[in-house]
Amino acid sequence: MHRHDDRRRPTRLRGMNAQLAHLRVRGNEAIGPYSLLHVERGQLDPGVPGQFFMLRTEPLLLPRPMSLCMARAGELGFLIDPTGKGTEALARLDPGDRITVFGPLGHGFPLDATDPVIVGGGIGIAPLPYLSESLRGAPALLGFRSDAHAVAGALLPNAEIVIDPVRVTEPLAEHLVSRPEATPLACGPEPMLAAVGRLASHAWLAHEAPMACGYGACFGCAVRIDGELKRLCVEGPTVLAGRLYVPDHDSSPLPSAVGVPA
Amino acid sequence: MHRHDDRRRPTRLRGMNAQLAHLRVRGNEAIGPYSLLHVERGQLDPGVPGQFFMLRTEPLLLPRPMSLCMARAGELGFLIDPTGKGTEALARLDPGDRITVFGPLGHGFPLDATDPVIVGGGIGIAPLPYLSESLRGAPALLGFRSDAHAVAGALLPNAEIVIDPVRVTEPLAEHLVSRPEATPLACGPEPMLAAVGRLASHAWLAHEAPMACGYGACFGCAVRIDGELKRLCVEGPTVLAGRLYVPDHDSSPLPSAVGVPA
Amino acid sequence: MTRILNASGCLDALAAPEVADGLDVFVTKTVTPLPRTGNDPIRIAESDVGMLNSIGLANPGIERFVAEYLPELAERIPSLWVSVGGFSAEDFALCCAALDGYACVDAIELNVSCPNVTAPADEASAIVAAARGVTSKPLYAKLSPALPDIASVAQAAEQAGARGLSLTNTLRGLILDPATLEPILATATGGLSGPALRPVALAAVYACAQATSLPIVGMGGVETGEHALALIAAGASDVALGTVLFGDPAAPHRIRTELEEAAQRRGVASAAGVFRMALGDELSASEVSSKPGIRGDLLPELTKVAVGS
Amino acid sequence: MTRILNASGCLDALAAPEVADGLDVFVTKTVTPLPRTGNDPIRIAESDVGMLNSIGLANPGIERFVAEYLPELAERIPSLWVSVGGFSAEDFALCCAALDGYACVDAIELNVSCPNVTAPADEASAIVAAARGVTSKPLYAKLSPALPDIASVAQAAEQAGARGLSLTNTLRGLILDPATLEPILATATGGLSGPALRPVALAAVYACAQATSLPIVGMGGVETGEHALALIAAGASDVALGTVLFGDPAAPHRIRTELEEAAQRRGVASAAGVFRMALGDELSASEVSSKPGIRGDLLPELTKVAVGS
Ligand SMILES: Cc1cc2nc3c(=O)[nH]c(=O)nc-3n(C[C@H](O)[C@H](O)[C@H](O)COP(=O)(O)OP(=O)(O)OC[C@H]3O[C@@H](n4cnc5c(N)ncnc54)[C@H](O)[C@@H]3O)c2cc1C
Ligand SMILES: Cc1cc2nc3c(=O)[nH]c(=O)nc-3n(C[C@H](O)[C@H](O)[C@H](O)COP(=O)(O)OP(=O)(O)OC[C@H]3O[C@@H](n4cnc5c(N)ncnc54)[C@H](O)[C@@H]3O)c2cc1C
Ligand SMILES: Cc1cc2nc3c(=O)[nH]c(=O)nc-3n(C[C@H](O)[C@H](O)[C@H](O)COP(=O)(O)O)c2cc1C
Ligand SMILES: Cc1cc2nc3c(=O)[nH]c(=O)nc-3n(C[C@H](O)[C@H](O)[C@H](O)COP(=O)(O)O)c2cc1C
Ligand code: FES
Ligand code: FES
Repeated sequence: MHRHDDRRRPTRLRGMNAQLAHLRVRGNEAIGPYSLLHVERGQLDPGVPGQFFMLRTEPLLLPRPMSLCMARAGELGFLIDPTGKGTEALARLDPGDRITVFGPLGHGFPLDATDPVIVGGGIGIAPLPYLSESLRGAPALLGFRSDAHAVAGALLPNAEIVIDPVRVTEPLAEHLVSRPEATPLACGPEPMLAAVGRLASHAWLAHEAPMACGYGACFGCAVRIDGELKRLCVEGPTVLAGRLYVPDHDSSPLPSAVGVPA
Repeated sequence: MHRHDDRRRPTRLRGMNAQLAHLRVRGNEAIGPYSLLHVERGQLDPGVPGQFFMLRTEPLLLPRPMSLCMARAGELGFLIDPTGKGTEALARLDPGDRITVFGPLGHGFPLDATDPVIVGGGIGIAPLPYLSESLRGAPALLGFRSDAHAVAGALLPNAEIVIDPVRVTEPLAEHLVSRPEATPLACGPEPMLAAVGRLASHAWLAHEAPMACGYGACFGCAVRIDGELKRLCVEGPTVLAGRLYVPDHDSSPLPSAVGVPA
Repeated sequence: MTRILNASGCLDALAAPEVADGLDVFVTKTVTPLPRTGNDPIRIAESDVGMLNSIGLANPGIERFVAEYLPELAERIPSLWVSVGGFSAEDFALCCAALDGYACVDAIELNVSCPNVTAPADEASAIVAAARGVTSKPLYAKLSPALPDIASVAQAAEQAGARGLSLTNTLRGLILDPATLEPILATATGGLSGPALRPVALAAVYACAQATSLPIVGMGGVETGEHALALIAAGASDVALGTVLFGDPAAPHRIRTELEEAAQRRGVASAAGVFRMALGDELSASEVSSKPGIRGDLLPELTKVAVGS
Repeated sequence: MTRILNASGCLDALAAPEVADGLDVFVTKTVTPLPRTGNDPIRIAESDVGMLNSIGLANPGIERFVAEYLPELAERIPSLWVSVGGFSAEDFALCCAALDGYACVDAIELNVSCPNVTAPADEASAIVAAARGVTSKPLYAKLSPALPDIASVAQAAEQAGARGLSLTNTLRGLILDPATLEPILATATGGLSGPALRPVALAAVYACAQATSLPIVGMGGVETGEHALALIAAGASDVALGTVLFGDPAAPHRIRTELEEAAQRRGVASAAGVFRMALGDELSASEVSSKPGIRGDLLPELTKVAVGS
C-alpha cells in the first residue's frame, strides 16, 4: 500500500529545519507571464522538491506560500504567477529589495518513488525544475493554457509540452499504458490534479490551499484528506492522490472543499 | 472695538477660493532643524498670510495643516517642524514626490492693522516670512529655543532675534511702550501667544489645534473663542487675542482647552 | 441609481457648499433636543488604521437648528436628511416632531448608535417606534457595529417602523500618544472611523441585507469606488462618505466616477446593476455594460453575491 | 514581569515547539466538549487592515484533547493555559471539570466570545459562574470587543469569579473577492484580527482596567514592542500575540526585546514598570531605567496614563 508511505517521512515541522530569514532579492526575471524571483539563500536549507517557503514583503500582512523552483548555489528561486495582491507584490520586487522568507516547510515529493514521471500544468510547473534536477531528468509532461505560458516549459529542458485544448493527462495516460508502475509526481490546477488522481491513485499531488502561516499554527489551510479536514501545510502540500480523492467518491463530482477555486 | 473686525472679513470657506490639487514637490531645504518644503503652485491661490493649506502625503490618512511660509512665483513654500508622524513624512519628501494640497483655508492676518509688529516663536515663524513680505518689512521680533533653531530667523532678514532664556515678549513689551498703538501679529507656542495676549488684547494670534479637515467639516479643531468651543479652521486660525483670552480669565491659569499641549 | 451621501458629522454643507454639491443627499450632523458644545479638546487623533473622534455631538439643539440652519439648508440642498440623537426615546421623538412639518426634510436618520447611548435590541426599536409615532417621514436607523448580533437589532428596527438602515457608526477605539503613552483624546476613547472599519461595516451590511428587506446606506472606510462597490455588492443600495472627505473634499465626484467604472470593469453598466444582482435579480440587456469589462466572464458569479453560504 | 503569550488558536505548540519556546505561557486553541472539524474552506482571507478567519473552532474535543494532547503538552510546555469553548454554560463547565484534575493546566481561558456564542452580560457571567463551580483553577474570561459596554461585562465576569480577562477576541468582518465581489470565506463573514483591531483592543483593555481590578492579557494587532507597550500602558499586565505569529514565527523573541527597549526609551527599566505606573504606583529607583531614554523627561506624565479623563 502506498497510502502509508506518507506517514513514514519525518515531520519536518517538528524537526524545524525551517528557519526565518530577512533576505535580499537578487533578481527578478520574466519567464512568459511569470516572474522568476531570485533571492539570496542566507543560511536557509533549500529542502526537498515540493516543500515550500512562506514569502513576505511590503505591504502584505500575511506571507504567501511558494514552492522552491530552483536551488542554485547561494540562491533560492521562486516562480511566481502574479494573480493577486500578494503574488503581484512579489513579482514586482527589484534586486536589493528586502524579503522575509520562512522555510522549508511541509512535505516534499518522495524522491524514491518507483519510475517517477513529472506532470505539471500552468504555474504548477513551479516546483518541477528542482524536482527534475533531483530526479536527474525523469520524464516530464507539461500542459499550458497558451504558447505565452508555455515559455516557462523551457525551465524543464527534457519536458514534453502540450497546449490547450490538449490536456496533459492525454500524454500521461499513454505513458501509464506503456509503464503501468510509473508514479506521477504532479503539480497544477485542481481539475488537473483530480484527473491525475483518477488515472493513478498512487500519484503524488502537490496541492494548494490558502495559507496564513504555513507551519500548522492557523488551521486555515484545511483540505479534505482521508475524508477529514486536515492542515495541508502539515500533511502536505504533496499528498498521495488516494488520500485526497477517496475511492468511493471517485466517480462523483469533485468535493468542492478540496483545493482553491481558480 | 477690535472685537468685531473679525466678523467683517469674507468667509473664505463659503467663497471657496480653496482648491484641491495633486502637486509635485520641487525641493526640500533644511533650515536649522526645520524643513522648507517647496511645492509647485499649480492653479492654487496662495491666499493671505496666516491662511493655511492642508497637506497630505503617503502614508497619512489625514492631511496636516501648514501655514504658507513663502509665495515665490509658481511655488508654495511651507516651513515644517518634524515632530510627529505627519510632519516627519512631509519633511522627508524629495523633489518629484507627490503631495495633495488643499487651500488656502481659514482667515489670515489683517493686512490693514494699525502699526503692525510681527512676533514669532519657534516654528511659529512659519507664516511670518510671507506676512513680512506683504507688510513690506514691518518690524519683527522672533524668539527661539536655541541657536540651532534661530537659524530659521534668517527667513525674516530684518527681525530682532532673542534666544531662551530671553522671551520674545520682553522686546515686545518695550516695543509697545514706545508704540502703544502697535498691533502685534503673532504666531508661536501657546504660552507665548497667551503672554502676547496679556500684553495686547488687540493683538492677532495665529492659533493651532489638531485638524482633520481644515474646512469646517469635522468639528475636531474646537478652541474656546468668545468663551465657547468654536471651530478654529472657520473662526481662525488668526484670532483677536481678546476673543481667545476672555478678560475675566486673564489672571487665572490658562484654560487648558485652548491650544495643543506641546 | 446608487446615491452618494455624506456620513453624518463629516460635512457642514453651509461651511463647504461646494463639497456638498457633489452629493446626492446631504445628511446633517446629529441634532439633539438641547444645544451641546461637545467634548473638550483634543477631539481627534490618527493611527495607521483609522482616526478617532470624540466630538461629542456638538450641535445647536433642535430649536436653533430649525430656526437658523434649516431655512438656509432648504434653500441650498436638493435632498436633505436630518440626523437626530438623544439619550432616550423621548429625545428622539422630540426632535422628529420638530422636523415633521418641514417639507425640505426628506428623511430622518436616527443616530441610535451615538457613543453615549447604548443600543440593545429593544432600545433601538423603542426609539424607532417613538419616532414613528410623531412623524411620517422615512426613518433610517443608524446602528453601531459593536453589537453581538446586529441583524436582530436591524430586524427589530424594521418591525418598529424603520424605512431604512445606515450602517455603520464608529467602533470605540483608543490611541495613545507615543511619547507619553497617554490617551490623545480628552475623553480617552473615541469613535474609530476610516480603513479599520471597512471589513466590519461590510459584514454589518451583509448581515442586515440578509436579515431585512430595508434599503441600506453603507458606510465605513470608503476611500475609493472599489470600496463603495464592495458595500453595494454586500447589499447596500447607497453609500455614504465620512473620513475620506477630510483628506479629499473632491471625494464625492471622484468616488462616483470610480464607482461606475468599477461596475463596468465587471461587465455591469452601473453600480445600481451590481446592487440588483446582489438582490438576486437578473439584469436586462441594457444593464450589462456595452463595453464588457476585463472580467465580463464573471457575470454569472456576481449573481451569487448575496447568497453566500 | 510582563508575560508574552500566544493568542488562542494562533499557534500549535506540538507542530511548532520552537515557536512556543519563545513564550512565557502557551495557550491552546479553544477546546469544545465534542470534536469539531471546523468550517469548510476557504477559512482565511486578507485585507489591507487585517485578516479574517472562520476556522470554526476545529479541535479534537475535550476527551481526546485530555487523552492524546495534554500529556505531550504537559511534558513540553512550562506554563500551559487551556482555552475552552461551547454553546452553553454547561459546555464550559464540562470542559473545565475535565481539566480540573491536571496539574499541568495553570489556567483556563473561557472563550465566551466565540463567534457562534453571543455573550451578553448575564451569559458571560453565567458561563464564568458555571466554570467556577467545577474547578478552582484561575479562570480568564475572553471577551469580544463587539459589545455595547464591555466594561460592564467584565465586571459581571469578575463578580462571577473570573481571575482575569483576555482582551480581545476578533470582530466580525467581511472581505469580498475583488474579481467576483463574492465573500472569500465559505462562511461569508469571519473574525477580523490584526492591525484593524489594535485601537479597538486598546479601548477594551483601557475600559476594563478602569472598571475591574482583574489582571488583563491584552491582544489585538500587536506587531511590535511599541504595540505591546501601548496595551500595557492602557492597563494590560500581559500581552498575547496572534496574527503576527503567522508572518513572523520569531515574533515572541523579537517583541519581548522590543518591548523592554520601548520601556527603556521612556526612562523605565522594564515593561512591568510601565504597567505599575499605569496602575498609579510610584516606581522605586531600581525601576527607573539606568540609561534614561530619550524621553526620560516624560516620567511624571506616564503616571497619569490610567487616569485619563
Ligand atoms: C504549498 C504551496 C505552494 C505554492 N507555490 C506557488 C508557486 O511556486 N508559485 C505561485 O505562483 N504560486 C504558488 N502557490 C499559490 C500562491 O501561494 C497563491 O497564488 C497566492 O498565495 C495568492 O496570493 P495573492 O495575494 O496573489 O492572491 P489573492 O487571491 O489576492 O490572495 C488572497 C489570500 O488568499 C490566499 N490564497 C488565495 N489563493 C491561494 C492559493 N492557491 N494558495 C495559497 N493561498 C492562497 C492568500 O494567501 C491570501 O491570504 C502555492 C500555494 C501553496 C499552498
Ligand atoms: C492652522 C495651522 C497652521 C500650522 N502651520 C504649521 C506650519 O507652518 N509648520 C509646522 O511645522 N506646523 C504647523 N502647524 C502644526 C502642525 O499642523 C502639526 O504639528 C501637525 O499637524 C502635527 O502632526 P504630526 O503627525 O507630525 O504630529 P502628531 O502629534 O503625531 O499628530 C497626530 C495628530 O494630531 C494632530 N495634531 C497634533 N498637533 C497638532 C497641531 N498643533 N496642529 C494641528 N494638528 C495637530 C494631527 O493632525 C494628527 O491628526 C499648524 C497647525 C495649524 C492648526
Ligand atoms: C469627526 C466625525 C464626526 C462624526 N459625527 C457623527 C454624528 O454626529 N452622527 C453620526 O451618526 N455619526 C457621526 N460620525 C460617524 C460617521 O457618520 C460614520 O458613521 C463613520 O465615520 C464611518 O464612516 P467613515 O469610516 O467613512 O468615516 C462621525 C464621524 C466622524 C469621523
Ligand atoms: C486563525 C485564528 C484562529 C483563532 N482561533 C481562536 C480560538 O480558537 N479561540 C479563541 O479564543 N480565539 C481565537 N482567535 C482569536 C485570537 O486568539 C485573538 O483574540 C485575535 O486574533 C486578536 O489578536 P491578533 O490581532 O493579534 O490576532 C483566532 C484568531 C485567528 C486569527
Ligand atoms: S497554513 Fe496555517 S495551519 Fe496550515
Ligand atoms: S479642522 Fe475640521 S472643522 Fe476645523
